[in-house]
Amino acid sequence: MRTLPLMDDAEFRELFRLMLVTRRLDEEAIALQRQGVLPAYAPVRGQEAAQVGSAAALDLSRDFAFPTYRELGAAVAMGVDPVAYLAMHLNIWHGGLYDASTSRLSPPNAVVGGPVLHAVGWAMGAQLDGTGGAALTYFGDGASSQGDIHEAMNFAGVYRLPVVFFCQNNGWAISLPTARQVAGGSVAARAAGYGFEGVRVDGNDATAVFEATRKALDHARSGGGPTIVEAMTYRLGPHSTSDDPSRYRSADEERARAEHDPITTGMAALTAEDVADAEEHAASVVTRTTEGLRALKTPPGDDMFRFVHREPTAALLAQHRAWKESQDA
Amino acid sequence: MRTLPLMDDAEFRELFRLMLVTRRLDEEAIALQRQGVLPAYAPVRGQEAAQVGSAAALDLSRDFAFPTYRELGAAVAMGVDPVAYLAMHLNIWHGGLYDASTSRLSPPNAVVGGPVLHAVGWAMGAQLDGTGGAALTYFGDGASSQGDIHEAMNFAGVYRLPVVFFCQNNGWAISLPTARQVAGGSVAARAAGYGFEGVRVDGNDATAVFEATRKALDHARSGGGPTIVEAMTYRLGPHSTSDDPSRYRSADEERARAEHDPITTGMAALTAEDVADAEEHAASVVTRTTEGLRALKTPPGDDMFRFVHREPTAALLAQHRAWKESQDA
Amino acid sequence: MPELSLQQALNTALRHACEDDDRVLIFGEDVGELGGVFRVTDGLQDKFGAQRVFDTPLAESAIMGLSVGLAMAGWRPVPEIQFDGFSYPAIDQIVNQVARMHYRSRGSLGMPITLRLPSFGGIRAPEHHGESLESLFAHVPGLKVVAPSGPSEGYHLLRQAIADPDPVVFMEPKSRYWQREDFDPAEPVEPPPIGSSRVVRRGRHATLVAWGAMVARCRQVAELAAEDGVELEVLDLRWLKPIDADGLAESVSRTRRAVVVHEAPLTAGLGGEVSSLITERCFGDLRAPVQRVAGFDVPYPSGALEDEYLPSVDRILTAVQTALEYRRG
Amino acid sequence: MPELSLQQALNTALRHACEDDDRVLIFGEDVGELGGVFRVTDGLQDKFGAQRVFDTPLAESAIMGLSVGLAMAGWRPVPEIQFDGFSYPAIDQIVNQVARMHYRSRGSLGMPITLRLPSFGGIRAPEHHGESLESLFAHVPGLKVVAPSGPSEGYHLLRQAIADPDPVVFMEPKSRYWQREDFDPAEPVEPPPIGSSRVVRRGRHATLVAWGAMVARCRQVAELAAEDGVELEVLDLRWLKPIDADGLAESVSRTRRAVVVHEAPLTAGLGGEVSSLITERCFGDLRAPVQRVAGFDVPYPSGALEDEYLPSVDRILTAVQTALEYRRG
Ligand SMILES: Cc1ncc(C[n+]2csc(CCOP(=O)(O)OP(=O)(O)O)c2C)c(N)n1
Ligand SMILES: Cc1ncc(C[n+]2csc(CCOP(=O)(O)OP(=O)(O)O)c2C)c(N)n1
Ligand SMILES: [Mg+2]
Ligand SMILES: [Mg+2]
Repeated sequence: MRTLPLMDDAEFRELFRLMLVTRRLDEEAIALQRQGVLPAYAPVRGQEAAQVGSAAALDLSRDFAFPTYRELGAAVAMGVDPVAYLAMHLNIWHGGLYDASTSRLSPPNAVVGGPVLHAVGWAMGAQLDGTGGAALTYFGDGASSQGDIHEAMNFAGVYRLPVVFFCQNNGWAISLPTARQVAGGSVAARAAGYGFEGVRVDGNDATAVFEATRKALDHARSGGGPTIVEAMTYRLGPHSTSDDPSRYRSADEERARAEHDPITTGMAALTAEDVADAEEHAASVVTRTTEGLRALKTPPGDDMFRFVHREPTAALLAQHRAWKESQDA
Repeated sequence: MRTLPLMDDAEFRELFRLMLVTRRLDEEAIALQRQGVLPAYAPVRGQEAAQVGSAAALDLSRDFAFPTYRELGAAVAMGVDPVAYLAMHLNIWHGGLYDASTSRLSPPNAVVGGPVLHAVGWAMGAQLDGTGGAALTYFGDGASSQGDIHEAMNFAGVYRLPVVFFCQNNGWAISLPTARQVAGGSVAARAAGYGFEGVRVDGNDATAVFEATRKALDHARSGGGPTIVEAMTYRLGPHSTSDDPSRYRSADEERARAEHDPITTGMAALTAEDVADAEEHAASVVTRTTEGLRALKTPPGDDMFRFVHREPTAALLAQHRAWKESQDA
Repeated sequence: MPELSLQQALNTALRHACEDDDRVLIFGEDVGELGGVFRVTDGLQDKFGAQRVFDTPLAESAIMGLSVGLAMAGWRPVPEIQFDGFSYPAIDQIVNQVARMHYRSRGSLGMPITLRLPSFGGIRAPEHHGESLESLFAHVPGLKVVAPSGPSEGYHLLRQAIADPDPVVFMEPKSRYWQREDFDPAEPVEPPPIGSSRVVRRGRHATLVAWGAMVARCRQVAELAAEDGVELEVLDLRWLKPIDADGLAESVSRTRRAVVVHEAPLTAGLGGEVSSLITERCFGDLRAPVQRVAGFDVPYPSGALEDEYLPSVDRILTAVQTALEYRRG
Repeated sequence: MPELSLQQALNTALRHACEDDDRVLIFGEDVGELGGVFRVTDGLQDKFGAQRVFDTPLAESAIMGLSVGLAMAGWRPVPEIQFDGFSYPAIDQIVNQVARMHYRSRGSLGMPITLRLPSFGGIRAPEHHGESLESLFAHVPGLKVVAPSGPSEGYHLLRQAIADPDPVVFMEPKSRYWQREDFDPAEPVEPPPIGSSRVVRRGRHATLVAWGAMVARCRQVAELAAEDGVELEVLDLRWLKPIDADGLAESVSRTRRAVVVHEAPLTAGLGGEVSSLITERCFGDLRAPVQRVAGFDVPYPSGALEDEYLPSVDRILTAVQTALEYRRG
């Protein structure tokens, strides 16, 4: 574990601002869910340092990130419009409304484990093109049990591909604690079996996460191959707004873990002025985002047909036409 | 690596007899394939020590084994009728004709990786029943890349199940050498990442394989959990009778590896009398097997319908009836 | 008589199955302490212990592969896969192993496995949580497939599925979990044969064929049509493999017109099978081609477009009208 | 004009595709040095180097997940899965990722992936090497599916599939790999639109609809029937998604009778879809219900029973007779 960053650390100040935006957006999203604006939501509370710290290490001119369904902090750090990102939770479009290609952030992916293989493929593509770019792929402690994760790590190891496997070990996969999920107890320790490096890092320490990720990305970019970074953190909130954590974990545990809340410790490490400034910034982002979300319109049903293929088939065009006629009738 | 067994090792003599039966049956199967009796065959030449040594360590009163499509040696060591086993290669029935349940040997399984999970499930069942039995599951270096292998090992690790993961690392998965298959280079080394033991053993040394497997099975039976045993061996023949290894490996390599042929070294370690005796025994098994194979009849088409369900559906009974009528017409 | 929701009825069925047969095992992701994300397994771990009702790591292929092994060891597995869309990672084990092990082993190894699968759409859920896989499963030899439309059906069909000696995919219409019905699960009922359908409303102008949540929608359509003097018969197919071809023929030979309704995409959906079965048997009686009302050939859309995608009352009524007004050209 | 086998035609198509577009990548198990188990990729690694034509570890889910990532990085992947039955482990990536990434990303991420899949039965192969998955694939929104019936078709359809900006599943009838045909792949051909079928023999008494290896069998049936004065039209459907509903209707409105033939099991096979499409469009013209001749609802059997399982000339002739003799009851 690292000591807290020094207060004059400008880098940390920047990370903290992004973390605070994430926290306030997260709180707002939960509020919006309670108000019935968002049908459901997957809170990130507690994981802001892990997400922001890692995503901030990306070089957006050449890297690419692969999120799960709980990466608001990464999206914020990468400069993705929060409205476009949260549109997914508004049930507007499964993949959100941002442009994945220009944002360098793949659409949110709800298949646990699945996108990790995409990162490996993308990394191979980047290596073939010699772009020097690296892939950063997010997954959870729960996801680490999926076969796809193994296939991805083995593949990346054989081809020494530029990919960073970033595991947010937040203690829980819905109701299953890590101890009953991860045999051996450590995702990072799996790396040795594939012949590459695995590191554990305090996932509530944004600077530590940033540095570990940057090091892993550099290693990848310079041809050193993959790394597993396991960020030890905690999901302070429920799995989703329809989850009830009291069924499977104690309030004591939650209280104990809340003491390592990266926002609280971050605030303590900064000046009151910096914090106030960050709050002001976060509040303005929240206001803009809420307005944006409330203004978002349901996409036309046509979109359902438009994006199935790049080159639509006659059969689907006919279904689209029939649907349109039924709308007009 | 172990030194060769002493000549007065009765245990080794017994293992050698089984290995020699396997070798001679293997040769006969290839000959039968050339004569057009067997449509195709997957040779085990070179892997006799790994298969016989491991299977001989089973306690057939309570253990259970899970083969791939290349486990003739294990079947021989377990006392499965070679005719019933080889019936699979006669295209008589995919799973062979032996009774899996009473033989304690699951039907041959052609999905690389797939049966390893069955072993884990069976082991859990045995643990729940407190039988003290253990599962022994075979897979190759190629199969180690499959997601199912990871899910199986993680599961077995979490529940500390009585299962031995027995990998025959025979250097090749069809045309892919282990170096480009197994990131990190060692399947046994993966065990550490799951919190249990992994051992490498000279797969051409039957006694060493036997002892490593017996130790792992004992460990499993006594509640110690799973073990990976990686037997380093070599596929001396082609992947199957339709494969042409000269397309992907050199004759030099083959010659060099043939020097570790477990049958040759085994012969050198035994008296001429023991060898002659073993040859005689093997020859009689081969004669019996060849006669049995030649006498095997194509199963009635009815079998195609009979075994789909235990409780047949009316729809399938109707298809069966229609098929029968068309046969009579 | 107690009023039970579908979710409660299924919970009761699982409880009774565990009580009646101590070889029944219940497992899956979050089915233990949490009681399942839909609470269908609520309280079962408390009652039957963590050996018979247990959480698995997050690995669907493992869940089904484990089931095969447990069945081989003499247990009666009732696994859950948390959502329809996450059964894809387990398809290999389901198709290549669960459905074939009895066949492969020529009846030596029974596979009394009931896969519980929360299925179908209509609940504004995230991506992969609204899929309809019945056509895929019905195509697989060796599987039986059933989808209840309500609480009492759910109770009895689940008991029947678990008691059956063959693998059954039990598709639970999640949009109907909270639908309530008066019935007493304690009351003994002679279950209708596997593969029988059920006429839930009598009519004479056309037959609506549906399953799962679409049964309720078709009843609604029938009520509306009745106001216009059109009397629609509603047939709950319920068993999707084997399909009740006789029941379909009996109904349609009376009504002479049929509309089949399902949530899955049109192309290669089960509607084609139902339509073909009806046409093959009732060709001379049919006054119009069987109409199909289905999901479009697009990925299941986000909540905002769900109602556009699913067969609506209007779309079904239009199809009924087409059938009624059809004139041979 | 050169005489080419289907295997040579496909090899040539891959070579030309690599020459014409340097973003085309070819990969899979054993496709490099070995040239594929059917030699379809023979010589390509020599010609285009081990960067563009490469072997993967033995992991089908990885092969397809990798394809997604490579496509995101701007490449045009042409992966091979070695055999039909081993695509099941990759179904999750195919259905949940390959087929949906373009949709999920609202067109931001193109998926120009062509999955080459040696398919169908008839070669006396081991278990899992004779499967017909077209109905599964055709049901998946976002996929296009095609199966050539011979060398020239194979060449042109594979070029078309690779050039298409959307994912295409290319099902190669392995029993036809060695069939030869005179044609010049260098000759420019205006490819018929995606989704078009092809009448390969004209007739007026009934239409036989088939694809892959069944086209040749239907031609054989047509020749036999012609000896009795019965003139059968044979329609090679070739595109299995989208299906040429207009082409089917055009043919059957002339012949007024149809028989659809496929290797896959009957229930929920693509025959139901074809039969429904014909009936929906030609109800008034049809003189008999569309007949289906398909595999039985049993797991694909071992070689000894293969001829009992596959639609035989006799079974097809019987269905033709049923159609011809049908009288409205
Ligand atoms: C393949 C798959 N199986 C099941 C689910 C259902 N599910 C959604 S999240 C979740 C737990 C994920 O845990 P973890 O990977 O630790 O991520 P976290 O939710 O903690 O961020 C499960 C089981 C899923 N999304 N994908
Ligand atoms: C899931 C799956 N994918 C592909 C194949 C085709 N295949 C059969 S054997 C083989 C190589 C297996 O290598 P390994 O596991 O090392 O076993 P070995 O053949 O060396 O005994 C392949 C690719 C298969 N049987 N199963
Ligand atoms: Mg987690
Ligand atoms: Mg091998």
